[in-house]
Amino acid sequence: MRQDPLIPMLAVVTDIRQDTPDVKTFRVVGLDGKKPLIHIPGQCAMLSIPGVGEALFSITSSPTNEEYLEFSIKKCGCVTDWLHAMEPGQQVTLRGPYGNGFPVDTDFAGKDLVFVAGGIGLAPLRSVINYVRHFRDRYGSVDIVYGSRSKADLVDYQEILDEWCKEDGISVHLTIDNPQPDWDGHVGFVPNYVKELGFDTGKTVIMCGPPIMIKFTLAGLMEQGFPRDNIYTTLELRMKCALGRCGRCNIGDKFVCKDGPVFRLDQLDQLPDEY
Amino acid sequence: MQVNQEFKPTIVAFCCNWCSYAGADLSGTNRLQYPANVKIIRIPCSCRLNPMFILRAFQRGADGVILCGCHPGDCHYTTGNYYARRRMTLLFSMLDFLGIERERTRVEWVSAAEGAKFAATMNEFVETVTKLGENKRLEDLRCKS
Amino acid sequence: MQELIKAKAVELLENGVCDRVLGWKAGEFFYDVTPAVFRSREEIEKDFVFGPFCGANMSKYLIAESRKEGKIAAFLKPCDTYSFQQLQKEHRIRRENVYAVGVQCEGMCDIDAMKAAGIKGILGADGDGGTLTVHTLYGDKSVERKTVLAERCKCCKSKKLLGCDEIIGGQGEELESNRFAQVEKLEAMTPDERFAFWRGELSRCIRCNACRNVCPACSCEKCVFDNPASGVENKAAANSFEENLFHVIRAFHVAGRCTDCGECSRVCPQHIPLHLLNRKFIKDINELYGDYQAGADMDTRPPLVNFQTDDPEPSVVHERGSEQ
Amino acid sequence: MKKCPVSQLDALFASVAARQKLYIPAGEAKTAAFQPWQEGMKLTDALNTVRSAKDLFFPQVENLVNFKVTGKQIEIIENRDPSEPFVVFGVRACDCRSFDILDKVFLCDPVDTYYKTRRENGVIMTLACTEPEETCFCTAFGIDPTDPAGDVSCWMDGENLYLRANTEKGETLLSELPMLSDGDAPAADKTVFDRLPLKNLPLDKFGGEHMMELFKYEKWAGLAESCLGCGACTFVCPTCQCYDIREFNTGDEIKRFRCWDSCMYSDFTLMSAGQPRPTQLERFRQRFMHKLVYYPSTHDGEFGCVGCGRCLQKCPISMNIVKVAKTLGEETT
Repeated sequence: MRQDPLIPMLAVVTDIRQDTPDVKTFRVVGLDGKKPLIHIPGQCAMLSIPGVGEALFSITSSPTNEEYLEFSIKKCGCVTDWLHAMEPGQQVTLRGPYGNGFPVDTDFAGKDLVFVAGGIGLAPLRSVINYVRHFRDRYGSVDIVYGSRSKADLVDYQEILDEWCKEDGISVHLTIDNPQPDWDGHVGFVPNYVKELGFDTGKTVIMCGPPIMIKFTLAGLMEQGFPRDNIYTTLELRMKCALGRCGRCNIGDKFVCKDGPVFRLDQLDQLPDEY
Repeated sequence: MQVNQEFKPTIVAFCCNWCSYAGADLSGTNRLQYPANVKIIRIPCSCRLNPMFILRAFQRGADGVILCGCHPGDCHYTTGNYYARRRMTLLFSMLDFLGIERERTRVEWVSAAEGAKFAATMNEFVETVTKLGENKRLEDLRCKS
Repeated sequence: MQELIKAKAVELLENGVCDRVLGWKAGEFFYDVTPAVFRSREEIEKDFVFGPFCGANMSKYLIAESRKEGKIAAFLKPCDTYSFQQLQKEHRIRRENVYAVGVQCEGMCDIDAMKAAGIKGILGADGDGGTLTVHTLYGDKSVERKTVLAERCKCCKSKKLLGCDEIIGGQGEELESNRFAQVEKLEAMTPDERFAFWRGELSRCIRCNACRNVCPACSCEKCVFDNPASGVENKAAANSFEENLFHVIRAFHVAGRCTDCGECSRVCPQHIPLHLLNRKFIKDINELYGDYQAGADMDTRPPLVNFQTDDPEPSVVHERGSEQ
Repeated sequence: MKKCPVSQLDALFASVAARQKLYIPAGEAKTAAFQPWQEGMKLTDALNTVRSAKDLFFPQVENLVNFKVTGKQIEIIENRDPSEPFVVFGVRACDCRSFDILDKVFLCDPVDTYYKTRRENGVIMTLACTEPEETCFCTAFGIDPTDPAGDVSCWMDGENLYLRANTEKGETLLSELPMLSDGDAPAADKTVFDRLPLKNLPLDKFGGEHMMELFKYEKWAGLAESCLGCGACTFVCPTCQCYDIREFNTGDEIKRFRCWDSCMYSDFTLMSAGQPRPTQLERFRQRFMHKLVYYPSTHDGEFGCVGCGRCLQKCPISMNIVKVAKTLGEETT
């Protein structure tokens, strides 16, 4: 059998956790029970259910987790509907990892990091955050700003409370869009909250979330004087091959699947705004 | 085309809920024999039969497709079968035009009371299609392996 | 003719009758004209053309154009006007946003017919009347105009201009045509021969969807063949079945609405005679349910949303065949 | 260089076909295609086939892999279409160049083994052009149509077919053909190529360095306005390589296959989250930017077009890369 990058391997979903009403986190291991692939934070993998479809998801677990991969997936289409309906023990196919990932060991090293996430946008960042926590001494201060529509929509809320919030040197800033009775934290949209928090402009910003959040957060950061070459974000477009060949995920001459999904803002400035 | 003695055609019968589906039921309760290789698909009215359904039945391995509906004038929805009649006439003519055996498709009007007619129609249709042999001209090879 | 049309286009724009004009734009050669919207006298004077290669049916563009703000003037050939009326009948065109100018047509030429006649490297052509002088990379050649007419124009059904606000070049009338001749020829073949014929033709299909996208009758917002939920969505014919399915169903979906404008065959990069499928439906409709010409009027019920209690039974297809 | 009398062409084809499958451009001029050679088959009169030679290496549909799903279990069954050695004769210089372009896409890491296997199995015999069409503009991309590349280059005049092996594969093929004798082709007459109307296509305004400027150019709207959004140009193009991966459920198993796709289609980039190229303008622009800007930007300035002229002949509304290049080229100066 000659392997081709388009032929996937088999994997099995061992555990499914309901994070929010429309987000579930899937734990995936190879058929041998081990972690099926090695990745860098921010990279993605193609998951598929034969007969339903194939789609690209970012890997939410940290590379430092040596037992399994995790994917946090929001229910929003054909493949994700099916994933949400399935039970543990289900086999899926997997190929990857794809993309460039975050420069965790190069550009980020020694820097003060600010993570800004909205909704399911936490998924790709969770991998980086846990990586950074694991190698805590390699990085400066860590701030995490995370917002969602409501308390119930905060992905990984338990992990955030139990682990991130309790760790020294990590400040977690949670916010929800509208006030609700059992919430005593911050209320308001992420862009405004980031502005209020007034981070030092020397910090490296890593952002992921809905386009509208990115747009306004960016405007705020620009106002405060953050340099564009110190802001990172991750993009998503429709993909079929994830190898830079099927031709649909390019933005200008860059392919999101191969040259991305992580882009620095000054890199995006060089590209047409077709995303 | 070689006629295989052992060949048992797959027949898909689209039956209107209000008449021929009941007719099929009646032929069953009356212990009338018709071949087991007739697969009945119930539709709300003969007019519901999208031409695509017929083609896709052939794709998925049918050797003959028959539509059974209420007699003209007796449609539960007054006029549905009149429209179906025109559509099927044109579709069958087109299939014939493409060189696909015209005997593989048929329309028959069967009322809820005509259990005997249903069984007789099916027997006769199965016989016709058996003579024609396997559907080769509208097959999808991917479904045959 | 071209000068008349250009002058009319400028006049309509400058009198404020419309704010843009749908016409044909000159290309690199004399034959590769592109449908285009003109917005100024300068644009019209520079690029507007009307000639023997303006075959594109303009009515399809009016679906989108008539929904835009303002009024558009469109120059429509006789067959375009049939589609124009049919689309109005289906409420696809906002008539009030269109100023329709009918232009008479002498039949459009087909560059591929010239090439098929062995003329290579065509740079230009001139001459009026019956003979064209074709300038090529390899010297001048002369060719009879009627031999290089588009297939559909060789058996033109009508030169009548319908439902226009204004007419250039005469109202025109319906013609006696033998457009069903080839359908009849196929009908006279045995099923095996017909099957072989259509396999030979349809197996060339590359599923580029040009026939569908150009067809004025294919005006669905979302085609069933593009709908992932339909179960028949496909990008390429992976099997001969899918070739048949696509073309039969497409022809069926436009049956009773197809005006026989012949655009499907004109645009087919593989020269599949797709119009024969549509003509077969038209011929059957005429024979079984009485003569009907889609787009010819604004009020008769299309044959597939109509019926007579004494319509022939579908078995007519079987019986008719056995007589042969 | 070898030669073979034209009268012996059939014997030559028969000899090649006796060893492996042979494809030649055949059929009526309007519908010419590369077809498996059979006794009595003649070369087409057409300069070029409707579909390019890329089909033989990157077919419109090909099986990738099958799956069998039982309960929660999935079984992966390799079912790639077998590939056997073959020879394709009569590839023009333009189509031959398209393989350089496709190779850079499919053979870079990670290698596409489906394409690679066919490339390894295929021997390309090119045929020099003597009578170009008015739509030809390969010379604008530095291609010499009278001296095509490929494993074996061929020239044909009224009397003889001349053959020159350029690669080891080509040498092997020629060494197996008994009817060849030594002989040199007469010098090609290139004058007709100087008369080609599109030979001076302005291309110096394109390439990666002008990306943003060209992307924002407002003339795109006018160019794209009558585009029908069909895929004719992409499917006849020798260098278009976008594909889709789809599945077909036979009821018994699931066949995952790859098929050509077109950036001109409205659902090409459609996602549940939205559509980055919402109108035909963006899709149209993507296609031509890819050929003239994005591809050169990532491949040392080489354009993603070979000037075969197919899109000029096949576009239903006669909008094509030449018109785009001329419109954009003249205005950005």
